[in-house]
Amino acid sequence: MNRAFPVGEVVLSVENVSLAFGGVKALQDVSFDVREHEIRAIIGPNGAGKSSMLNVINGVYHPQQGTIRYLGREYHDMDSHEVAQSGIARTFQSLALFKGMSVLDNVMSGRNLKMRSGILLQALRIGPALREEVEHRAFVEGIIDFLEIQAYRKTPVGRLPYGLQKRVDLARALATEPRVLLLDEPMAGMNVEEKQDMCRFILDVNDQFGTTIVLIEHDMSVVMDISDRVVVLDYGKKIGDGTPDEVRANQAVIDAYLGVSA
Amino acid sequence: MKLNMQSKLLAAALAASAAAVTLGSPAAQAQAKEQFFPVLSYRTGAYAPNGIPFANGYVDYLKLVNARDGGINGIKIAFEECETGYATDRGVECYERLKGKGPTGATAFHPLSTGITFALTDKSFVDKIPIITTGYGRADSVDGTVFGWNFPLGGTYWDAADMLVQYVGNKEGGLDKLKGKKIALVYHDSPYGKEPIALLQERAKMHGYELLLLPVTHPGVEQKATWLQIRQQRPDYVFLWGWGVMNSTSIKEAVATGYPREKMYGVWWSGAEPDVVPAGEGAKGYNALVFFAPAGMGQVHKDMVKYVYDKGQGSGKKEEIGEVLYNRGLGAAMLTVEAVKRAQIKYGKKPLTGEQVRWGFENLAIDDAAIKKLGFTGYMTPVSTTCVNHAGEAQARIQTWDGKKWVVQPGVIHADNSIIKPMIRSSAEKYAAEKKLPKRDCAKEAG
Amino acid sequence: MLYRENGQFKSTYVSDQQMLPILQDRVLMALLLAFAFGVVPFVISDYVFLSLLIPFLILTLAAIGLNLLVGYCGQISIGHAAFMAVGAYAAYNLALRIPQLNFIVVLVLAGLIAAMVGMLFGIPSLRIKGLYLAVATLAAQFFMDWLFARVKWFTNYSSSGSVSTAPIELLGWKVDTPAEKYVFLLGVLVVFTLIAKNLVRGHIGREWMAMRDMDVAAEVIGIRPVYAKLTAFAVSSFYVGVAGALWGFVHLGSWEPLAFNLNVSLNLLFMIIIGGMGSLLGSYFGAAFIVALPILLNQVPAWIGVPVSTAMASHLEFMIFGALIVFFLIVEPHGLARLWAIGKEKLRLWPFPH
Amino acid sequence: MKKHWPVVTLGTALLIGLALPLATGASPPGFYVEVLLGGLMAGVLYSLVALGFALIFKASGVFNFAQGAMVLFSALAVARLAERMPLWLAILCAMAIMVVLAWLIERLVLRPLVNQEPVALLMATLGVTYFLDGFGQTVWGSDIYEIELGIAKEPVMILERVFRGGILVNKEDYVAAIVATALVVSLALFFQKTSTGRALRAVADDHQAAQSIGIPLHRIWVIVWSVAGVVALVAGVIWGSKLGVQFSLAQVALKALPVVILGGFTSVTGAIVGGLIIGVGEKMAEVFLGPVLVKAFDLAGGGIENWFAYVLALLFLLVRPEGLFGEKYIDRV
Repeated sequence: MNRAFPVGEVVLSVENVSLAFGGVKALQDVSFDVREHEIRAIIGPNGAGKSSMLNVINGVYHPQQGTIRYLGREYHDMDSHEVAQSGIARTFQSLALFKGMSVLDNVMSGRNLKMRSGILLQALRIGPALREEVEHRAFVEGIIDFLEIQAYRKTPVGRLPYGLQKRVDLARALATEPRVLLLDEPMAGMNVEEKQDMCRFILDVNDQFGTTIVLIEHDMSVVMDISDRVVVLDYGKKIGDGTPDEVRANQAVIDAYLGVSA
Repeated sequence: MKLNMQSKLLAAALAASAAAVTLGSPAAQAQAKEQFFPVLSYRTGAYAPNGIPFANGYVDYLKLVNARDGGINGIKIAFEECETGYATDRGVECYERLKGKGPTGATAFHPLSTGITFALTDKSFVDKIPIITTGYGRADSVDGTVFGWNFPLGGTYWDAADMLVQYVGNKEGGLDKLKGKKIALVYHDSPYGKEPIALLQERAKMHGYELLLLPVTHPGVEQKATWLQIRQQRPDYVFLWGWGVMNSTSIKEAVATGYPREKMYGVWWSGAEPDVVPAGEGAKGYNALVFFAPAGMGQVHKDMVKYVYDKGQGSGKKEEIGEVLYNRGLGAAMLTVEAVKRAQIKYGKKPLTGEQVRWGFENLAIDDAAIKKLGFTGYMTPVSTTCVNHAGEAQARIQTWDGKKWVVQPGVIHADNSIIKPMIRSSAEKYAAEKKLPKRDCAKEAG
Repeated sequence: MLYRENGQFKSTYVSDQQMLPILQDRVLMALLLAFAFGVVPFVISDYVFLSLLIPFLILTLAAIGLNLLVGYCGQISIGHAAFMAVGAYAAYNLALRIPQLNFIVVLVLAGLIAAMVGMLFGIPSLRIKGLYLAVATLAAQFFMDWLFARVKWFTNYSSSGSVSTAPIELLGWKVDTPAEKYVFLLGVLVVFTLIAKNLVRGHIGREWMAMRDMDVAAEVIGIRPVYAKLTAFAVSSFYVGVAGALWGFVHLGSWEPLAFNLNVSLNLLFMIIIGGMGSLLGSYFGAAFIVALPILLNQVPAWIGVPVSTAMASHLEFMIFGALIVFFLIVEPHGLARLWAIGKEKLRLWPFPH
Repeated sequence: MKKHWPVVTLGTALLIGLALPLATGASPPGFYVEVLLGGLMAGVLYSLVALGFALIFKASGVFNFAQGAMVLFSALAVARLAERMPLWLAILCAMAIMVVLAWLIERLVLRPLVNQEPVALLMATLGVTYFLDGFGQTVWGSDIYEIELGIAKEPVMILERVFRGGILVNKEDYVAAIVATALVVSLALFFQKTSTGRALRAVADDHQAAQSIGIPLHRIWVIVWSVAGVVALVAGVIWGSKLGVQFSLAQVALKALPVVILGGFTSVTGAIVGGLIIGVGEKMAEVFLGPVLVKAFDLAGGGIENWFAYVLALLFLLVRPEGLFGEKYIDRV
């Protein structure tokens, strides 16, 4: 297949990461890497440690062992806002939108990273502060159009149906102009056409902005269709890694996972 | 239906605020020939136990004057109560609400809280309404040339502190004997409690006793540590400057830490029934200043029963008539009524403005004969004021609790003006400077 | 049919982002201001000024301050009167020790000092949330009460511990009569409301709300919790500090530490609960409500001929406050402001509800 | 890997501070012991109120600001009823009243607010506080009232041989301490041993789960609030007999807040230990540290016990947010 941004060098690699809460081992010595512009999936049954993996990557959890290497920089306990600054964005499985705010404000909040004007200027809303608001509004409108949620701009997100909220979540992440985008079960709890829409959006994002995408999903079919490479986790351990076809062929994976659904 | 309820509520709220704006225009008052007495009281909150009897006494006397004498020389007394809860901002609100009422506005205010007195003092210069503080308020306001509208009748806290020092000095056999002695001041941590400190320090310099300052935080139920310190320091005397529940607590803690009650001396606000009764037997031997004789039934009380209580008009319980704080309220009201009478001589028998009543307050001359006529014999000492001296001669006595009732000790104590006067001067000057106030020329006003 | 926005299309983002996008609202606001500045000062009695409007204006300012912290940033505080006290005493000492200072400057400086103290006590919010933070703010309350009662310097060694101030003066204008005070305060309040409005619709405001709604997600999209929370504490304390200074100088004229005790903090909290958390308009409603209710309770019964004893009235006040708090939390957590909004929605559709 | 050092440093600092007066000879040992006892007495009462907090928080996740108001209300009830009937009967009636109160609160306040975020519930209890303050004074009056437990108030000297000047104690305090301790112990047992206690703990851990395994949530809440009410009653009676029953009781009870912070919201043990620490700490601070500060900074009197507890709690929060015995929680996304 020919794509605008062919898969390139490794941008992000997870090396021997282990994470535990008290006694519970969420991740054990997991390693894998992510290449520029690719769509990378992490799959596994519930409780396999998928979400924990994302939380480690973007600094919500700090692993006891192991490091994350991103654009050559190594870190293992960077705070999530620093991670965000370095260009990694993410969406959430259980919706984590700002319920009290309108769709527009939710997406705008994704631009905070890029906003510089000081508190005094904002207080008076003059010069740079005002200009900033307008510029970023323009950018955000772009994303809103891209995700086809124009109609709901001023609606409080709380009032939107689930599927749309997922889209707003994605919009907010895109607003940070991420280099790597982490998606935590973007299609969980969606009906068929909502899922198709979401797949389309994911592919478009990857295609138009060249954003590298790491997504968690337990819906096998979807994953296999859209992702370039797949990591399989089970009980916190990596049991498979490779192209969809390789993973399908992997016996351990079949036992642990496919066997269940098949 | 829920929404419906909500909109109702909204409507209510709006109506409320609307109503709030329309009210308060004093024009709406009945314009009868009456003299309006505002009553700032607190019948709720931490200080209610002391606030209630005082308010009852004050209100009852006004009722009595109406019922017995048909008002002040025919001018009926109208009054309205306002709850301050002993809080300054509430007091100010009450003041603003009541100052304009009645045909001629408020006669005079009894803030019944030193904190409120401070706030009202500033306003008095604009509103020209006397602020009467019978035995409380700011000590320096004796100076009528600066504090044109304050009348700390009966004595200030500097007087009180001075009297106590003198009394214990004589007990020791002369003020000079106080050298090296230790006096602890256990005080309510508010302007009220802090007032006496200045004088006690002054006296300490003179006589060389050590002064121990032990503040008790509002409302004063937490005093364990305070009394542990007293137990450690073992002062020769403890002066108690408490109010409300703090007084009884102090006495209880004194019992608990075994400090002899005989060596405790309270200001006249720490010597009422609610202060000692809760401590039960333990309060026996505790002393306090008193300027009117404490309990008992004088002529005025008999009248009170006859004209007010027997007609079911009383504010409180019959058996509480004559209690210390009740009498305190009675006296406060009486002085105000007398001031109005006095002023009527100059301005005529009609409702008077606060400014006119002030003249009455500045020319009070209540001698023993007058006291007898009022039925207060044995319940107060003569009062005479001038434009310069707004307090009159401060004198009081010591009363002791014998477990059942207050027993007044013989001998009247007079505050030593040679010490207090200069302090008043300088303090008043400071205030005038701070506030950029013009000075009154009493000589000119008299002439 | 009057209240319609049909045909008011927004062609630029600027016009779409303005404070009152609907024409009618702008007109209404203009009229309201004209009335407040041009008419009220000449028709209202002094009593209403002194015991209703002036406290209302000042407390609204304080309520806005608290609302920025609690309503917008989601950090609860039950010790905000402490920062009012800081503002008041800071202003007192500035005015006392640098007499030539213009009162406006004094106000701003006092606010800044309060802001600093506020940030100091805001630091715990970086580690703790909700209830824990509430108790932490109580520490501020009691410590400040104590500090101003004890350290003599703050009260200029006044023997009674109570301080009093001269009438304020601005460039020759002596703000003395109730009407003047009202106008001055109204001016201050309008300016501060505008600033608050700008902040909450700017990106700092979005950071605060993000913190409030979902702090983890907020950090994940790059919002720095330290910055968001501390600015919230700072701005909030600044507002409250200025309000405190005004409360002391314009309303009380002389005060003691008790004037800023725990009850004041709780009242501020009630204002924003009843008025509406996260709504500037709500701060106005709440303040109006809390100021008016006790006075009404004291006077209404007398008018309608069922006199209630003063004690009863104040007990009633306690009960009604309490009941209302619970009522609002249950029925309408967004307070009067929300009810107002609902009313407006209805009006918008009137007379065709569908 | 958990960082203990801040707690340790804070703890040692406290201990040193505690030892200092003796070490420096600033106080005679006898007096020191008296202060210590005084602190413990106060502490026991704080523990009692704090216990009410902990109970309710554990079972219903509500931070009950109204605990103080409940203390006042119950004490008023006892005092006024005792004027018409024997004390024991008055206390029983008051208990009944507190149970009814608990039921009403559950019905009218908690149930409608179930699953609201904690802060909303805290504010609701603020509302309850105000209501109770007003209601209590309306029903029972706002004067000072007596609760006469018939314990001698005159103090007695003990251990004169051991310490010079002996140690002053009064019976009342001891009875108070004993009653309080008894209550505390029995409650602890109630929690650990009885089935209701276990149910309570289950509810505390997870409401939905508790309901799903058939624990009647609402009844549990009523029970807890009743228990808290009774605890408040005991505290109120003891306190009332010491200080006289009066409006300002409610304010003393505020001290329980720093106590629960120190001990950890959910922990019964925490409430007790925290109470004692605060009690001793503030009395020691007031008596020994206070005068020093006054001299050092020329303050207008001490009175540091008013904030000491809160600032201590604050410091503690910074080093150990979950309190001494509370459980830690982790955010999930």
